[in-house]
Amino acid sequence: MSADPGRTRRVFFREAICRAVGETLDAEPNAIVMGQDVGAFGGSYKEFYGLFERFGPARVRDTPVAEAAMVGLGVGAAAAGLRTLVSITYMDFVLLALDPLVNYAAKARFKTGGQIRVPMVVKLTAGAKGQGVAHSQSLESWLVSVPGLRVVAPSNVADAYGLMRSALQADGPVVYVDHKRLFPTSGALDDSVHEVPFGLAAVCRPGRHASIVTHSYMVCVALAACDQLAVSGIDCEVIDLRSLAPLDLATVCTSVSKTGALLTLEEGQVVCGIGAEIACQVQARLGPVRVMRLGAVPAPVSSNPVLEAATLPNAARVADAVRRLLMEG
Amino acid sequence: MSADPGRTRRVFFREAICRAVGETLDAEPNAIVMGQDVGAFGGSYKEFYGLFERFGPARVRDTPVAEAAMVGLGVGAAAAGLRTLVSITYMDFVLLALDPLVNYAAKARFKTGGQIRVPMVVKLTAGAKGQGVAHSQSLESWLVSVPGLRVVAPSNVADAYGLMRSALQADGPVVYVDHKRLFPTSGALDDSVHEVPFGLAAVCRPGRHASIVTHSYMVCVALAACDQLAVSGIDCEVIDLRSLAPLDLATVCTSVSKTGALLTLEEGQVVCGIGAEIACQVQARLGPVRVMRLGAVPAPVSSNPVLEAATLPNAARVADAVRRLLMEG
Amino acid sequence: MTASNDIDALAAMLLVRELESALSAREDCGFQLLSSGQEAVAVGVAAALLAQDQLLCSGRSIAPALARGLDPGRVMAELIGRASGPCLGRGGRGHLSQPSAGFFGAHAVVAGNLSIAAGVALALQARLDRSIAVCLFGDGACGAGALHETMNIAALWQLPLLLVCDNNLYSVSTPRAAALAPQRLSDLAAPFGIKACTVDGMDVRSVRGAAVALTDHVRSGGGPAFLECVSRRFASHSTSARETRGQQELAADRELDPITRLEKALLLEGALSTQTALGLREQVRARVTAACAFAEASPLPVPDEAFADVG
Amino acid sequence: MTASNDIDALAAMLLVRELESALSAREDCGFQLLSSGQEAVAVGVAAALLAQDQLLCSGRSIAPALARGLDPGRVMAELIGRASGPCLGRGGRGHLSQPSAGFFGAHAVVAGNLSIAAGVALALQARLDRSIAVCLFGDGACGAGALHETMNIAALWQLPLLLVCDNNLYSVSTPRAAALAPQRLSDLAAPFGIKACTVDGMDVRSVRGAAVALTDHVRSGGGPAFLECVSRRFASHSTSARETRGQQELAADRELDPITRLEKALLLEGALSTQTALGLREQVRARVTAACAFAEASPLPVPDEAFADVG
Ligand SMILES: Cc1ncc(C[n+]2csc(CCOP(=O)(O)OP(=O)(O)O)c2C)c(N)n1
Ligand SMILES: Cc1ncc(C[n+]2csc(CCOP(=O)(O)OP(=O)(O)O)c2C)c(N)n1
Ligand SMILES: [Mg+2]
Ligand SMILES: [Mg+2]
Repeated sequence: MSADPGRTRRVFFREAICRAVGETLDAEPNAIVMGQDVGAFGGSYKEFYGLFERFGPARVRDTPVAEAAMVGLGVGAAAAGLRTLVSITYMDFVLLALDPLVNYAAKARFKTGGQIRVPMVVKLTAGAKGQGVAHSQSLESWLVSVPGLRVVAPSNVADAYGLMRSALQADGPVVYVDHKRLFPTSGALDDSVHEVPFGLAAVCRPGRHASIVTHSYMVCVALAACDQLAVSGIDCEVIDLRSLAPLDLATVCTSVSKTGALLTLEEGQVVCGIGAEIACQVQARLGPVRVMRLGAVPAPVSSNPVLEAATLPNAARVADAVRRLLMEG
Repeated sequence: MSADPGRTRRVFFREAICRAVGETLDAEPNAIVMGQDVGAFGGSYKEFYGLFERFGPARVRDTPVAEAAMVGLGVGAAAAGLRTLVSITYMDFVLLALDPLVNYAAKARFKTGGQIRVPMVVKLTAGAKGQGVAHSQSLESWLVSVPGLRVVAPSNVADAYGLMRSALQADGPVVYVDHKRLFPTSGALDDSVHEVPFGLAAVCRPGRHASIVTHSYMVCVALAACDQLAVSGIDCEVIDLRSLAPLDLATVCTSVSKTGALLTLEEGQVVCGIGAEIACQVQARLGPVRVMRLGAVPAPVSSNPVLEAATLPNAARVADAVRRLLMEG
Repeated sequence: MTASNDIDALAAMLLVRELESALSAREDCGFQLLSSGQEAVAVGVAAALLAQDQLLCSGRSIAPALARGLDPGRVMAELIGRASGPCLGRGGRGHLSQPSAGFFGAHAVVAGNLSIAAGVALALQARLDRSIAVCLFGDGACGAGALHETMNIAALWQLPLLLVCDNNLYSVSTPRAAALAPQRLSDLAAPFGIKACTVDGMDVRSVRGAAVALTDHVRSGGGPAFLECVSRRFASHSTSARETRGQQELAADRELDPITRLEKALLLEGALSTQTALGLREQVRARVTAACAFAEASPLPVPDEAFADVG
Repeated sequence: MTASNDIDALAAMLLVRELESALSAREDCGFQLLSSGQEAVAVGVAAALLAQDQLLCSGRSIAPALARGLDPGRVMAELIGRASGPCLGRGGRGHLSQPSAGFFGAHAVVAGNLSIAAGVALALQARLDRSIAVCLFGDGACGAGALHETMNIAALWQLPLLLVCDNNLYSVSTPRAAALAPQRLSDLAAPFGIKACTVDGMDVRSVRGAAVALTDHVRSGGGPAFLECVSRRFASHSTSARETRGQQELAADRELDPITRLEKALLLEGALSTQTALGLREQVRARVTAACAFAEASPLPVPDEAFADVG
């Protein structure tokens, strides 16, 4: 894609990521990408397609299946002067790489008295799409609780681009969470080079009766639920957090003060989840409001279509939760 | 220790653990213990002292420094018929072993349609005691959110014994969390063989004005805070959760309905923490109550005594939080 | 090895090939990881196992499951998500399992089953019935630290564990040479004093011969062993993955087809007649048709099962 | 190597020994991981490094830090938690670091620094100034999968990385033979085609000789190398850990003292006089006294620093 500011094109989610990464590799000679099948193959979702041809094997590096070392190398390289993007196909496999990420990267700047910084992005694909118990988890809440890590999770093409741009400019480790079900989506992206700053949520749909606070693919689910609810005259506001750490509490609170009702929605587990944190922070600031949390049921996510569907939030469940929330009040 | 039911002795925390493990090894010929320096050395805190001599190297196994394989072997052995206890010195290092624990053990029973069960205990030592950024973390909230894992965390000698007994009888994976600062403590333990069931919290101190809900070493901190508060006429109830998954919401709610004020206290991070979960569940059941959460500040925990102390909850901070909580109301 | 073993092997390989082609013709089962081309590895290894042994494998698990003797109908049911699968349709692709049949099962995390298999071996060692655990994994798993940790402990504890690397020369799109430094993957076993060898994974007789020798070694208390089988996968990484290899490479690979190879050899050796060969294919096709019918007649699980057996 | 190198090495080893004994006499600094007995490894390796190289190590980091030329006063300050340490007293024991001095630093997770060091090597490789990364780790780390993953990638990518295993024969209480199957730990490098050797880690000249040869290899683009140094630790695992070895073993270990050994050799060879030797010890003692004074004069960090540099 050659730039043509002002012009807007329809692009796939993967193209938005690819453009942001490509621009960074162009602008920063010391930036590199590492991951399984990110080279000639172009990434599991083609989200790195063409980068290998443009920047060569030294800067777009295929790695062995060794998530721990991939992140460890990314951390070390970033700490020693390269800007690194490490791609891990599924979020489940970051479990193999938490030692370098949490025990080293997140703490390096603090523990060295500011001598070392780790400008690294770890890109993880969360969510379920028929891939079974060890390829479907959404573990954002874990990473959000680690001091020193920033966590972002786009729900659409523009944010996929803008958040990746920001992530690749950060001076500390960033976890960039995308989602299997977002890759088939497309959306408008203008040709200007622009960042989406961290810590800024977006109001994707204004509404009066309840605030649905969510992120990543669940934004699409929330919007679909709003359509269903609108039919029965219920008008919900949808807040897309975009950045989970730092969290934009102000935007959430503005919405909840207006609607008086909060539904938190996430694809991961509810227990100790993002929703719990938001519910607590909102109430600490606003006082008691009607709150409900929705997320996966407490069970593994099977690849079985019947069971997967039974496990995860969908538009009907979200709509139902909103109705119950409003009835309670 | 030879049994003498009815008789009560004062034992150290480590002795309580050791007795429960020893009794299990005695009763179950297919039970084994694995871990670094658990053999002749008897464990980092002597919590396995004497077992190697009693049960030999095939059942009390020293392992290499390979946390991932240690847990993987523990899982496989448990799934194939042994009862295994895997000891990982510090909770920080479980980050190396989350793949077998979360991606396999927690899901095995579900994914095999009940064919495989994993009667394994993973013992982890949490908390800070001057050991620095990568040896001081309390990550219970992560494990609590994994469907299929049970998580317990004793705060005293009797529970250390009774929860270990229960853990070693469970038919699925259990994470047993002890704490560096509990090892020097001692307490009364009677000679009877008895379990502390999962999912049952304890009221350690009755009180009227506020409920402090906590676990592990923070129970001691909470009790010390209560002593300080009592001087100024504030009378707090302390709930020791003991079992974090399953959670005993009933006991917590009974207490909070009585006092009307809830302080959640944990040594780990507040964000997406145990406290957030409890606050949400309590309010979902009881409606709005005064709530405050206290935990570590959002920063790594240095080994530096000044900084470590600045990072963690202590009695003064707990007392202060209770005062603020009650003032708000 | 006798000719009857060879004919069993041929039938087993045909069964895998036939079931997989029935499977890939379906559109209702998501993507699948096929073993086509690599049948000789699972079949050759399984031929060396006894009933009390346990086989574990990677997500590429159809050949291992069938080679271990699981019922094709139930395997098919599991793969298409039906309740009569051994895992009640919950495990599905990548997580086939039936320990009662000596198939502890698949685990879809690359290298994730290695230490689990060592644990199974530890449990079997305690049994003293000379049973062993066998873990099949891909070349991709050889880049993972799990292999190192597992080999070290297995060697130290002399575990009855046979590690079998089904080296199909690729991890998704990444050629083995771009991902793994060792000359031969079986060289990885050497530092640990683990007995190892590399064989042609397209020749079921070679695989079986080596598997018999190494299982004997493991079974008799000699400690773990490592077998590398160099194979070729005929399809792309999964039924939904892009193919990256050129036509020429794929054609050359097909020349090595382990089924044709064994069949030709048996015909040449007079151990098989064209007639019998055709009959065998017919039988296998009938088994697969029956398996598909069985699977399709089986219901999907009910949604409430999403909560079952979590504890 | 010239005698002046030897005398520098002697001084460097004495500095470690002396600073550590001053440290262990204190009661205000928590437990510490001492290098006493193992000085020759860090000193011998550091002698082969250039200013632009980066050294990383395990939690047993006092000898590596001092050998790399960090100021003893600042090192002491860091170890006793004072603000004038290079990490401002926040890293402390197990996390010493000063990248500007070529000491990327310590990391207290066993094997945790291996892949980090490979990443540093990757960054250095891009620089084209022939600088290299060196990672020191214990025998304990050789059981961890991180070593395997790191060696494989380092070999594949021909990273300028020297791996140095300071094999003191124990991981806490566990004898190396009970934790690690390989005959020699340097054998672990062989499958990856990584140049490797094992030397007597109690002889600083042997260490230095091997380190020079291997750093030359790495520096000239030959890819990674692996050096095993067999050493003895004189104290227990940490200043708070129980000693598990018998008096006899400890006494035999002390016979191998790398400091006495080098000193004796130099006296014998006439490269050092008793006078100069005594003078050297005097100088070192004075440096350590000054270092302690500097450290003690430094303030503790203020509590608010608990929040600093987290982002
Ligand atoms: C830990 C982990 N990382 C990445 C993946 C994604 N993945 C699934 S199969 C596969 C290729 C594995 O290659 P190999 O081990 O050679 O097995 P093959 O597919 O060739 O049978 C990868 C990378 C995974 N399942 N697990
Ligand atoms: C991953 C991990 N597991 C366990 C520990 C606890 N631990 C600290 S030092 C040590 C011994 C390491 O032995 P070795 O690598 O030989 O180094 P040495 O202490 O002998 O210098 C252990 C097990 C740790 N720090 N990290
Ligand atoms: Mg392969
Ligand atoms: Mg050692």
